Amino acid sequence: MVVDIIISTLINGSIYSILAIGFSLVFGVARIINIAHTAFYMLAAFCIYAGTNSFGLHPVLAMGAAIIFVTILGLASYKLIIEKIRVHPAATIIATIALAMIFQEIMILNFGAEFLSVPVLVEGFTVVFGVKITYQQVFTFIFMVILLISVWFLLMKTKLGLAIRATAQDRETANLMGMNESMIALVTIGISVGFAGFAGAIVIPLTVIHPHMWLSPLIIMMAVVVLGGLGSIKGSIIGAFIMGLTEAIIVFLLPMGSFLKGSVALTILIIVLIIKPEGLFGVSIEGE
Amino acid sequence: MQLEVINLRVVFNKAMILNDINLSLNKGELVGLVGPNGAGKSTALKAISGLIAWRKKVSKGIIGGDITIDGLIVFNGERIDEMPAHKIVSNGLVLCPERRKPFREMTVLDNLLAGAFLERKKVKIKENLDIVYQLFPKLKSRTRQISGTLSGGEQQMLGIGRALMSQPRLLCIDEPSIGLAPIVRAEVFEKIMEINKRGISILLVEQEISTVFKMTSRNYVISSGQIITEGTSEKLLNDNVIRKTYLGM
Amino acid sequence: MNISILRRIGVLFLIAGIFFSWSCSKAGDSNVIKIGVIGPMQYSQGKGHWNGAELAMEEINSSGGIKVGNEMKKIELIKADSNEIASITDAANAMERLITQEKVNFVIGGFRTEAVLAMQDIAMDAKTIFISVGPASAELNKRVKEDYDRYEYFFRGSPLNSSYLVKNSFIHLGYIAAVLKKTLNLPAIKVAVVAEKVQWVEPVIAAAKSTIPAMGMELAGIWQPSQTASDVTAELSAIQRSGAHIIFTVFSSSVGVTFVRQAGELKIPALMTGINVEAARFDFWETTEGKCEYVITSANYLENITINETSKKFIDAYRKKYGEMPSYTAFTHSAISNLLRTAIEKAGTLDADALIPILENLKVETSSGTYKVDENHDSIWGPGYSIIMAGQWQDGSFKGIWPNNWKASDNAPAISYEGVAPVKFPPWMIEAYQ
Amino acid sequence: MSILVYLRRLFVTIKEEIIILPTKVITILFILFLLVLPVILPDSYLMRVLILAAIFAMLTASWDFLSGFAGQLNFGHALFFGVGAYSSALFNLLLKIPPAGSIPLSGLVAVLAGLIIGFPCLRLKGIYLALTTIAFPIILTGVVNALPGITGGELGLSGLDKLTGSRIGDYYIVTLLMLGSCTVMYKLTQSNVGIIFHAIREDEVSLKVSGINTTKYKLLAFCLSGLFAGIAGGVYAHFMRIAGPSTLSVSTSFTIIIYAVFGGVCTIYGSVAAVYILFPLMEVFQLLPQFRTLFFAAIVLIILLYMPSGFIQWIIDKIEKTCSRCGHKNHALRKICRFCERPFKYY
Repeated sequence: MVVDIIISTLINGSIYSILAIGFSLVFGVARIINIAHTAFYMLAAFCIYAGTNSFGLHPVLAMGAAIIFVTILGLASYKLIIEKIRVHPAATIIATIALAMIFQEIMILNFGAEFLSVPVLVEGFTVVFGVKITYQQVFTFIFMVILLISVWFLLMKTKLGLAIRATAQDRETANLMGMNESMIALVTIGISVGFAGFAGAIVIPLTVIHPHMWLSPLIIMMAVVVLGGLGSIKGSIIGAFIMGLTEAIIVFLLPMGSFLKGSVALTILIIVLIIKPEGLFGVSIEGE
Repeated sequence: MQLEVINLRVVFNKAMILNDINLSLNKGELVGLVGPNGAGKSTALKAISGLIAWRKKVSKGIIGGDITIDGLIVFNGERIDEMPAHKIVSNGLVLCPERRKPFREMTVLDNLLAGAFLERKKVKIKENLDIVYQLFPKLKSRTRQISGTLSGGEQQMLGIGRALMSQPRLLCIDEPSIGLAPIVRAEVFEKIMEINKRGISILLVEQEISTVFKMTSRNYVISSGQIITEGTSEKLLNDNVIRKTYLGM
Repeated sequence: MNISILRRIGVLFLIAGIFFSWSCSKAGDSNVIKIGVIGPMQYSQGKGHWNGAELAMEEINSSGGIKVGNEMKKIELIKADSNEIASITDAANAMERLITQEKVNFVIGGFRTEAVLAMQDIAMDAKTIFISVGPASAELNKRVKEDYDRYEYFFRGSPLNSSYLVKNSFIHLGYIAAVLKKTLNLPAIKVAVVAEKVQWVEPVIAAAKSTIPAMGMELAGIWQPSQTASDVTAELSAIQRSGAHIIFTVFSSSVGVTFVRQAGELKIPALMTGINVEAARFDFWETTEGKCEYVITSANYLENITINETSKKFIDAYRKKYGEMPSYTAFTHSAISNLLRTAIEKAGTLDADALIPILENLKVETSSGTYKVDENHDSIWGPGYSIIMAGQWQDGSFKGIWPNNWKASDNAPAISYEGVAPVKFPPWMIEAYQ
Repeated sequence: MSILVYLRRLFVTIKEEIIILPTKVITILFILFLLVLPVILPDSYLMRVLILAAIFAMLTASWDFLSGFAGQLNFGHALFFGVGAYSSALFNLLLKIPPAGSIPLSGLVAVLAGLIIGFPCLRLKGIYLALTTIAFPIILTGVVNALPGITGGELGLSGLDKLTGSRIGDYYIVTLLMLGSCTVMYKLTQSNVGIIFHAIREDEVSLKVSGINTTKYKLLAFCLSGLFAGIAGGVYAHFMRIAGPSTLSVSTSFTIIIYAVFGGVCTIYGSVAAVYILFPLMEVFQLLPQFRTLFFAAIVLIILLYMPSGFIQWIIDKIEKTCSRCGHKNHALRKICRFCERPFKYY
């Protein structure tokens, strides 16, 4: 039981954290609440589907193509739409909602609203401490760890990372250091959307693709980010694992109530926020 | 003439913050910009360093104010009033902002490196770092400390040091003495003099007039968004009206 | 200047008024029978509604139409996208539009129960016959019993109501358990119940708690993931831990796909049976990348089983026209060409009040068996009427495995449909228990 | 005699106060249009669309009241709507209270909901508030699903009493209710309370410093907004005769915000106008159902990009201008202000 809970937490937590980091990064650097974040995740899934089914690409190739395509699309939608209105948080939220809706509708027009799927990279499963996990999940976990390490490297060891961190903390002062704030925002959006695409690519072979699949991870992802503190990457990772743990505990200890896992996770979020309004590791953005 | 500001005007919504400001600064000079609270000193610095234009870009929106900025700012013979802030930095005009604003969650070293963002040569960065450490030995001992935990004086030194890392030709310093103990203040002012002696021009905004006037070659007195007068420290101190009305001495 | 602005505004309102009055006063054409087909047209369910109805219309119109009294009337279908999965408001508006704008004689379709409840009221207000094809909730027909004078215009077309569905799938469970016990020599069978969290499932769970022990099996546990869960590996490992031989599923949405897919990937040594609406779709093999092998679910239309001539003809025609097996919402075909057509021809009129007694007493062969309604206007389940078959995914095709010598009671004759196939067990399951 | 005096006074008011301002003319004409329409064109479908438009107009205006004026960005406004719908359904079904009682009561329950979520939300600001409020209706949906015995689960509660029994009756009740409540909200925002709301939005700290209990006012905003949204929910439940989980859905919350942004945030009238434009427009777009949502989303983006203060506000700016000296409004074609005679020129 305990092993089950731990493994389930690790796998779900790593997926949530990859989604949450991207979302959090964009908020931190550019103060953009990107509701369309998981819509890019959905788009990546459809790209892989189209790639493997219509163009007959190898799944790995299709994954790569999907991530690149989604990143480009993310950059374009930032340049064309979000950058012009990002100044007001409400406007950005609404614009990104609209974007997500547009993506969803285009996918419905193209692929219909049916459930689709793509093949897994490696079929089968392995047994870890008596718990069956699919190779795809092992894969997912390993990729997530690699990605998390590379994010850490990017942020802590490179000049770009320095600029991203500086901008996330104080946009005005970062500007005074010669950091081109809008350029950094663009790069961050690219990274973030790339992550969303990556998460989509790695997760969807185990589940179903449909145009509304962006909504439920969106809610969980936002809960994770708010819980960990907006803009804090450390917070996002910890928040993701807290949420993953909560869900796993509910599934294993309260099987009849496993549908409640979303609600319970959100309730935890609200309790934390009441005690600590800026989340666990949030940067205070009151000054702006 | 290194810096020349001609008819600079800044309006927030409908409130005129700066009304036709004119000022200039020669290479190597240490010039003071003094005046009472809310006179528009900080706004002037922000306008010069491009932050107002940036803010203007950022703050219009569904429910947002309106900012108008008007006038001419020339730095080293180049117009910078329509330049984005990060370009102005690369031209050599660097602002050390009010209340220091360190990147609170980053280490001292990271803060300094952030200042050197535009410099690509590692050797040069190292050189600059040594200069800063030489100037502020305290920072060297705290390289790995998170800057949010530094004391006010150390943060101010970090702020100035970080600005120096950007290799300024003109350094604008906004109220360096604010919230500091008198001894620390004196140290900070001393360092500013030292920087000036290294050939970097300085535009200093301060309320601590008595100290500033001892350092500067010329001063501008600003009140209610207008430049009231300018001149050397002695000249201003000798003018009774100015002294009593605007300098409060 | 004021006057000119005023005048412009006046003209604008005038144009708006004219436009509205034009759009609101489409005269009904009395020479055709207008049937509204309502459903989520962007989704596969709505497509099923429409395809079935379209097929019926083509067949009837090409044969000259329906005889109403002395004249032959052709059918005209009006498509209404209810968008009910996203918005109940839209669904109700679509129903209102069908009835008051398009002035349809009959409405068929519907899918999400919450929406159908709202649509039902509108149809009843307008005294228009509404045959539901899609929702399984018994709630809809309870209303007929409670307030007959108001709700008499509502009939259940397909599927059977959820309590019959469940009853029937427990019979499937019993059959499979018996075969399993015999094949693998198991002393006792453990059953895990996995149901998505929706309201109609509540009675199923209550029933499972009492029925499964009563059937001589052990209940290993009950899990209820959310309808849109995208990861059920936690549930699956808990189920495997519980040592269940059979997983009794109750799924109507995407979680059904995810569950099957991940169970197949993990090779959980248990056989799935029960209700999994998505698993009965013709393209489920592709959707799960073949991981649905050995999954059993209730089904309305199966390739290898012939219920009756009507069903065979319908499936053939449907496959010829659309190149796929019909989904259960394609019962709109039978609703038109069997129910409405027979009733109208008998009554000789399109008048709803004259048609109701005929529909109430109608006993007619449809594509899913013999259709007859009880006093709730709910279609009757049982031997001799409609029953729900079970199909198993075997090697890429969905094969009917039940009814196979089914006796409703000890003395009743055994029922077997033509072409039924034997149940197969996953090799990893056989391995695990031998 | 006195009647004549009153008539004359009325005539003068119309001539001096109303006819000279296009927005006022449009408002009056719009209200007249709403009131007269069923008499000219008693089409039940059209009335249905307008009834629903009125309900959503109320709901959107209540969002604007809370989020636009008081600045408490609420991204889960469907909570109030759903609470209103469910509570009036429960009052009606369990306690057999007729709509005339259950709707106001549901408003009160929504006020309570406003208080319950208002308290924890007092400490949150801006984005945190927005993201937290999204969570509330989702949690309530979870509760609804967990208690199918009371709430009917995902089927909702159906079989509620009809609002009045006739479509025209429904129409007038809902329309008048909408006009009334929106007027109340508008007047409130123009009063001192409105000024305090403005101040809370702009700079809460300095308001606190000047001795105003902002907590009280923020809770007031939550409660009042909840009241009107709850009433809208109650009316919706009785009109549709069903209260289901769809009233709590994320898309309900988002749609309201989109309406409000289309009309212009912080206006109340903008929200009402936006719903009356967009809701029927979406019905017309039933002709091309597959492009409906796409079209809806595209409109939103265009509005945000090119008319950041909202479509209605954009139109008003085109037909009216405000004198910079005395602050009075004039129609756009005037050369000088009608009060202080200051010429309209570029400053």
